Amino acid sequence: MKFAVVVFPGSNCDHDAYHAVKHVLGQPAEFLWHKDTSLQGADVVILPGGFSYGDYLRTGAIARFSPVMQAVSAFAAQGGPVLGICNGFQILCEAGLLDGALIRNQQVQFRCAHVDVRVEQVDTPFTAACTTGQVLHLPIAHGEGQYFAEPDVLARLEANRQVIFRYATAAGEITPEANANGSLNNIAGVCNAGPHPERACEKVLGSDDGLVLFESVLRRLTAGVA
Amino acid sequence: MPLFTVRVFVTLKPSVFDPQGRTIVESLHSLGYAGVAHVRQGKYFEVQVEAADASAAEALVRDVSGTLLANPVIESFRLESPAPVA
Amino acid sequence: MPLFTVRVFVTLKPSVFDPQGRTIVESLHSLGYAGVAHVRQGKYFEVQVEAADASAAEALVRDVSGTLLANPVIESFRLESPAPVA
Amino acid sequence: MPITPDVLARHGLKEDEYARILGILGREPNMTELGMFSVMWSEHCSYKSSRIHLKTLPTQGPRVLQGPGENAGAVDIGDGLAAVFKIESHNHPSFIEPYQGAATGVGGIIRDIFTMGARPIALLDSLRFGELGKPGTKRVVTGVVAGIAGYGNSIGIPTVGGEAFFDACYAGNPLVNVFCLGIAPADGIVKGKAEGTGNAVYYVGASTGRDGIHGATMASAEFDDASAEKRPAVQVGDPFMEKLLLEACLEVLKTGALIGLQDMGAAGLSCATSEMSARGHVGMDVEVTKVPQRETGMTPYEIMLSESQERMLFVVHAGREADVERIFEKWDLHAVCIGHVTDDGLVRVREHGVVVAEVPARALADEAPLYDRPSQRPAWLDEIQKLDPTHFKTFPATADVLTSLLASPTIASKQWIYRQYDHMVRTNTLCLAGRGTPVVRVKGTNRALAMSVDGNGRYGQTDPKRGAMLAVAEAARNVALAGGIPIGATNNLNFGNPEKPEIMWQFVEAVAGIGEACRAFAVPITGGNVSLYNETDGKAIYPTPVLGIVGLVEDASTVIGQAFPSDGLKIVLLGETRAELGATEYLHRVHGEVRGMPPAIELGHERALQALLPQLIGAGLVASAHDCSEGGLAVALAECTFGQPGVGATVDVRGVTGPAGVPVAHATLFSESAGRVLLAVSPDHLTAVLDQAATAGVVAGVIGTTGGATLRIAVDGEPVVVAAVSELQTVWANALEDALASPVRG
Ligand SMILES: Nc1ncnc2c1ncn2[C@@H]1O[C@H](COP(=O)(O)OP(=O)(O)O)[C@@H](O)[C@H]1O
Ligand SMILES: [Mg+2]
Repeated sequence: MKFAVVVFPGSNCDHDAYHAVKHVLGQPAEFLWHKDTSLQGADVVILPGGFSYGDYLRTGAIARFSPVMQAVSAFAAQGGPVLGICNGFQILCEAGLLDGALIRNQQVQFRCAHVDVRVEQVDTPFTAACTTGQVLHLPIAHGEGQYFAEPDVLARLEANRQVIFRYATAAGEITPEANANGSLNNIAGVCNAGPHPERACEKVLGSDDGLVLFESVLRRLTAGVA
Repeated sequence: MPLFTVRVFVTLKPSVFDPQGRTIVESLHSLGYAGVAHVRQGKYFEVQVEAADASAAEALVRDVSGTLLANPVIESFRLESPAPVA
Repeated sequence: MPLFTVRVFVTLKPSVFDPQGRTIVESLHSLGYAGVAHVRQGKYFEVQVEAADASAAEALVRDVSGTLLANPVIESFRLESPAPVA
Repeated sequence: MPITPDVLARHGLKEDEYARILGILGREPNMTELGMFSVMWSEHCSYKSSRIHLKTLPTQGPRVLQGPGENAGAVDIGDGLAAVFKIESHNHPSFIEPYQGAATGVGGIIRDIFTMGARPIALLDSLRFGELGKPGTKRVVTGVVAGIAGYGNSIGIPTVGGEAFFDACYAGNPLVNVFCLGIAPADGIVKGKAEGTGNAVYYVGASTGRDGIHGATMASAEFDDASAEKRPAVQVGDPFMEKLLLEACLEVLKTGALIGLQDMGAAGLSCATSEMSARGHVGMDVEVTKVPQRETGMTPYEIMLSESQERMLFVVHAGREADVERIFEKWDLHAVCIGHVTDDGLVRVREHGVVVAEVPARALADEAPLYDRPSQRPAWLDEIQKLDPTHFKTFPATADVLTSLLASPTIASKQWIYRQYDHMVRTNTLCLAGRGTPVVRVKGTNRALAMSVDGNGRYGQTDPKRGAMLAVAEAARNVALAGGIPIGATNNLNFGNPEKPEIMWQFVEAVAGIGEACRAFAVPITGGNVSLYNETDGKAIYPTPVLGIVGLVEDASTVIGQAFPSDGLKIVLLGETRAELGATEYLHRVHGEVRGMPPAIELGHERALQALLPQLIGAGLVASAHDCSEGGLAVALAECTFGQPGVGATVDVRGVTGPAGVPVAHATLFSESAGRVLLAVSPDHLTAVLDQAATAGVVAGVIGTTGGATLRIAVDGEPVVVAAVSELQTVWANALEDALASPVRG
């Protein structure tokens, strides 16, 4: 199973995603350059976290025009699994591959902390190994992580069961206090995701709850369901 | 080709909550500026373009604004008419 | 007291480097917008204030802009005349 | 333009310094040359007041790969790797424009690390602010923290820890010291050196503007009202540019095409050309019109003095230019050949081929006047070293004192700060912010590096030498608490105006203290930074040496935190408590005084502790470890109970007697006696721990047991604190946040 991690100018979690896939999960992984026009046979594409183009203007705004994004869009259109982590999530929203947008955190400041997220859907490639309602302890690190979509879009996402993670308490309750950044409906990930699972793949780093996302996609793809 | 400056204002749509604006109002209140009722923060760009004439300049900047400067999911934008650069 | 809206533009002083503007121009060039010569990014605020009249509103917003909206060390600001809120 | 006394004054040059320039050149300098001398001979670049004293510091050791003199120091950490680290201040700019001042400070120290060929993997920030309740402080605190976050987070280097200390003396002159650590191949350390006549000189990175001209001279002058006019010197950081520069530089270094490289920080191109030439005993011939410029009409003077950020100078092997250009083009960056290396030792600057400046490189870089400035022990010192019963006002109940100390911004949780910092990026952070001494693992090995930055200005004020020794001891102790053996140190010396003999005395004493402690601990100083003229309206900050120490943890899996992890553990106190209330947080917070002698330091004991802790921790005998610093034993105990979830403790300690009238409980619990550490030890390991401590000659005693939801402290059997852990934790956790809650600037 070949993972590709896209490197945009300013990406800074590219090595972390690579490390998680290659050294923790033990799967083949390669970097793709933002100017590449082909995915070079990747089975899974990761758009890593960080500050593409410094997040100047808006997070993800410039990176979404990178040449590689055309190939990523085409891959996604054919049902290829694409994991957008943090800045990658923002890029996918800017590119219109996901609905909604990520705006400045409600607290205005950047937030780096471990939070709890509840798994809402398990019939996605990245959550297949989870159980519904399972609570994952994952780091967040973002200044613009507040999920926004217009009411009709939000209703459609909920109706289509496209919300896969919500910020929750450790016990799995969806409360305003547990909402890390003011996201509408506590949304932490729509079919693709906000926190940093790649930083939570080893117990020594505080949590290995993120591993399940990568294991899910592995399981899904090796079972040929992709 | 002549140079024009076009000013672009990007604002969050009314349906989008503006945490920065709210924080500013709160700080102003705590500083004693009770008369400030509401603040919305947006972005402002001065874009200089080379174009055949003012209307071409405006068209170009409108295109650039819609493509890159504003995200239509959350923002809207407005241009001022192009001013020739002396 | 009546409500007024005052628009405020905050820009970096001309001598201050604007990395955001530079990054935007470069990305526009790579998107093929060769005609864009220069971009400076600033901030834009819509401030609603209660004041006895337009000139009081303007004075208040000028004060607020100098105190909080603009950072006088690197930025300058400009107001539009207050518009009464219907 | 004729060089009048007024022109000299504006360049911060004294008459005799100008005479020296005339002597060196054998003629009058032109303005460009005068400008180059002025920035290179500024205190900031030349260390002219400090250099003769810094020479006394110990810099040798078996692990030292690079001592002072380069962009950063380096020590061998095994596995063929080196830790490259340094600390740098950005105090003055951070007062003028807190966000950008702090941000560009972070950018500068990161460049110092990657110019050595190291990949930066961790940042720490050491901050000093005025009192939080006072006007203006909040603006500085929020701006500085946001600026450090803005730069560090964006470039993707975790800010894994730091310290923040609040005292009125920093109100008009905050301290922003940033430490950065990187990892390089031990045989791949690169120097800022030019060599080989004919080799190409490349300018890389951001283009040059008029920003920051005279930044270096600004950092060398006191603040007064006139400094407002120097404000255009503020620079805006561009972390995105620096991220590209970092990646491109590390990629170019792998090709072997580079001979040397240097950051263009303070004194910009003047500094990079002259220092690189001087180190290699060569010269450089550069053409300023080739320098990428972002403003029009810049003069050679401006180009040579500009301090625009995110720029570097490369010396490239002739014939390998294409390798450099190809990689920089890939990263969409400038790499422009602006000249070449010469053999005549001169920095020769041309504009359209015409020579506009020609100065011996060594004159700029190495021949600044060195001052052995007069020093004199301040007359007021005897008075403030006195601490007698009259200095103690009232004695609130011990439990109330504890609560008040936990709410002191200096002691309270720094979560409001570190949650704004990405402290996990790069997935190496083993001890998350707030859980104890910051530790990062070294991927590809079993090892980890512990780091600490420490310094207490009140100790420095009451006894600069002892204060400096205590700073070394605390930083070394902190790395030992994580199981690290201290292997190298860097230091940032923050002082007032050295032209005043009293300040110079403080400086000389502090340097002597650092030297003595480092020698006693066998920890070499591999670099550092001096920040002088930290004064506002003639009033100096407390002498504040900040020590940054790196510790090597042999087995990353043994790292422990500071909080009690579970019930039923024995609490062991290492070290001795004496009634030492001088210069303590207690004395200041409860009695409003900064006076008395700081706690005594026993170098032998500290050294033994630094060896014992890694030995116990490495063997897995200890469940948690925390030191007693500001606030003393009671605060340290309380902090140990603030785990997730909290674990209470029941403790009984033997009382010590302080100045007449001071309750024994206060003297015992709020004394800041140095060299004390609290361990939590499973009963199974207790004998082993006590035996090993005895063998090491470290006093150790069991003072209590962990467990429950309450912190109970008794002194000589008499209960003095009985408080719910959750209540204490709430006070401690919220104090800083409450004081800073609403941001001041949008
Ligand atoms: N300015 C800061 N930046 C980042 N982390 C900080 C800062 N100040 C304190 N911390 C973190 O908060 C915790 C407590 O700091 P401090 O009170 O200085 O503890 P100690 O003196 O016991 O080391 C540590 O983990 C430290 O790294
Ligand atoms: Mg400390």
